[in-house]
Amino acid sequence: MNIDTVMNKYAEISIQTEDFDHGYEVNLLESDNVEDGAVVTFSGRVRNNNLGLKVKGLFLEHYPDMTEKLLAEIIQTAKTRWNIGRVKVIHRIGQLAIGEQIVFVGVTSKHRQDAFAANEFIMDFLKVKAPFWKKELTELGETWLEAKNSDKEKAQAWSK
Amino acid sequence: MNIDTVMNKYAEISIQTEDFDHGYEVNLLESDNVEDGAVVTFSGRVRNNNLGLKVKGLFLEHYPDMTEKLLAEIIQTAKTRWNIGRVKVIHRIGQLAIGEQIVFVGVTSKHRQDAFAANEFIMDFLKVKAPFWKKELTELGETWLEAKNSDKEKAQAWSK
Amino acid sequence: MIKVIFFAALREQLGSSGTEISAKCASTVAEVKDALGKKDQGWKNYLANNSLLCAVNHQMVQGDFSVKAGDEVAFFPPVTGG
Amino acid sequence: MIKVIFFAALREQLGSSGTEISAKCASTVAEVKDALGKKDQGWKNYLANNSLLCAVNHQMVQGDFSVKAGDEVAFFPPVTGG
Repeated sequence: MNIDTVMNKYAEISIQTEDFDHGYEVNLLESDNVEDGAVVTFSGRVRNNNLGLKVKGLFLEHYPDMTEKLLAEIIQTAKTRWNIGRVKVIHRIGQLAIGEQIVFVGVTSKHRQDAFAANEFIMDFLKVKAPFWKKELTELGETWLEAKNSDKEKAQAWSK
Repeated sequence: MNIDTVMNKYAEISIQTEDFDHGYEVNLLESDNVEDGAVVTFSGRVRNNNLGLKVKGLFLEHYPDMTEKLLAEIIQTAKTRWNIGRVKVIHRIGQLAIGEQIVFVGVTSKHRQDAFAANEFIMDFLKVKAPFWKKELTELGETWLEAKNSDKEKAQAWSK
Repeated sequence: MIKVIFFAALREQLGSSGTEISAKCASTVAEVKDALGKKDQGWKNYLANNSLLCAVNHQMVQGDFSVKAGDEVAFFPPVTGG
Repeated sequence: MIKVIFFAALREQLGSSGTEISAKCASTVAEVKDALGKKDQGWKNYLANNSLLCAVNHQMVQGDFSVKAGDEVAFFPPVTGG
């Protein structure tokens, strides 16, 4: 399962089982784009522990079609709030081992403050809005992760 | 002139004439580091215009030894404020053409908020504290850039 | 017919990734849940979980949202991506 | 001797990347500036720029900071890196 939804030149969303190449994605964001001096990226990987439990791996499930729609809405909102250029969001699904990359968000802008804020905004809303679910494989067996209150609070803080 | 100051495994500063490889730097930050799930990077490049003037290139000068000292202090301050893992700062000097990379800041952390905040903090203080100077080559000739009030205000905002 | 789908922990609890119900059985999302619960006491218990979310045709909705034939109704736990 | 160095626009204005002055001529950063200005009216004017910054032995200091033989005193405009 590999769904590539190219929205347009300035915002691309990709939900994929395959790994991604961080440097390649940054080059793409920068290529043919000398207006934007700043690029901020976030990438998240599978940690080796969670809440004190040793983690062996993750399984990621999502709701096809709805995921892309939700992420596109989040990016559009970010574009109305900040003066940003290109945006790329990659989220992996399926079985992932410790240390593997899960998510990438890249944002370009003329001024760094916009790219920092928009990137964190996109991540904060991806966390609480985009229909992905993580099942953790720990030393005690498989568990679906619970949504965190701290994530909900971070997203809510943007509307203050 | 190529000065590599390896502080330790968890914070490295490099002032260099050579270009750098964004993907390689992210891999280094992540290698042998499965504790930190989050990596935030900032990279800045030479824009094709500034204050409405067409820019042809930049010349970057710095104060050797003092630069590394100042950057190390900024990173140490960030480490006392946020729970972050590894930090890498690269700043180029010498002659740079449009689109070339100038600066890279990469920060890892367990939780994304720390990496976002620390990265922006490091950039904001690098801008106002680290002894680098930019000379811009525009259609109207060469000009040393003036420090911006907006940068001073961004740095000051962190002490509020 | 109304297409009903389940994700993640709920999918595993129900032992089903989805089903269909007649549009005659339900006119709102809450009624879809009721109709599904009538089939099976286990389903009824799992669907009673207050934290469950619902989307109709890929849009997040509340329990009083109207549904009609041809709709895709999804139930799932709070999301945990990123 | 005290080593004095200049950077960026100031270096170009003075036409010099640095010089040395006797530690007998100055006991503070402000006196270093005065001593340099005595050599040349042009230098005096450029060094009078209030926005200039000063570092002694790689540490930012104010004009009343004491200097001694062997110190490295740097004058430069506000920084513009990043």
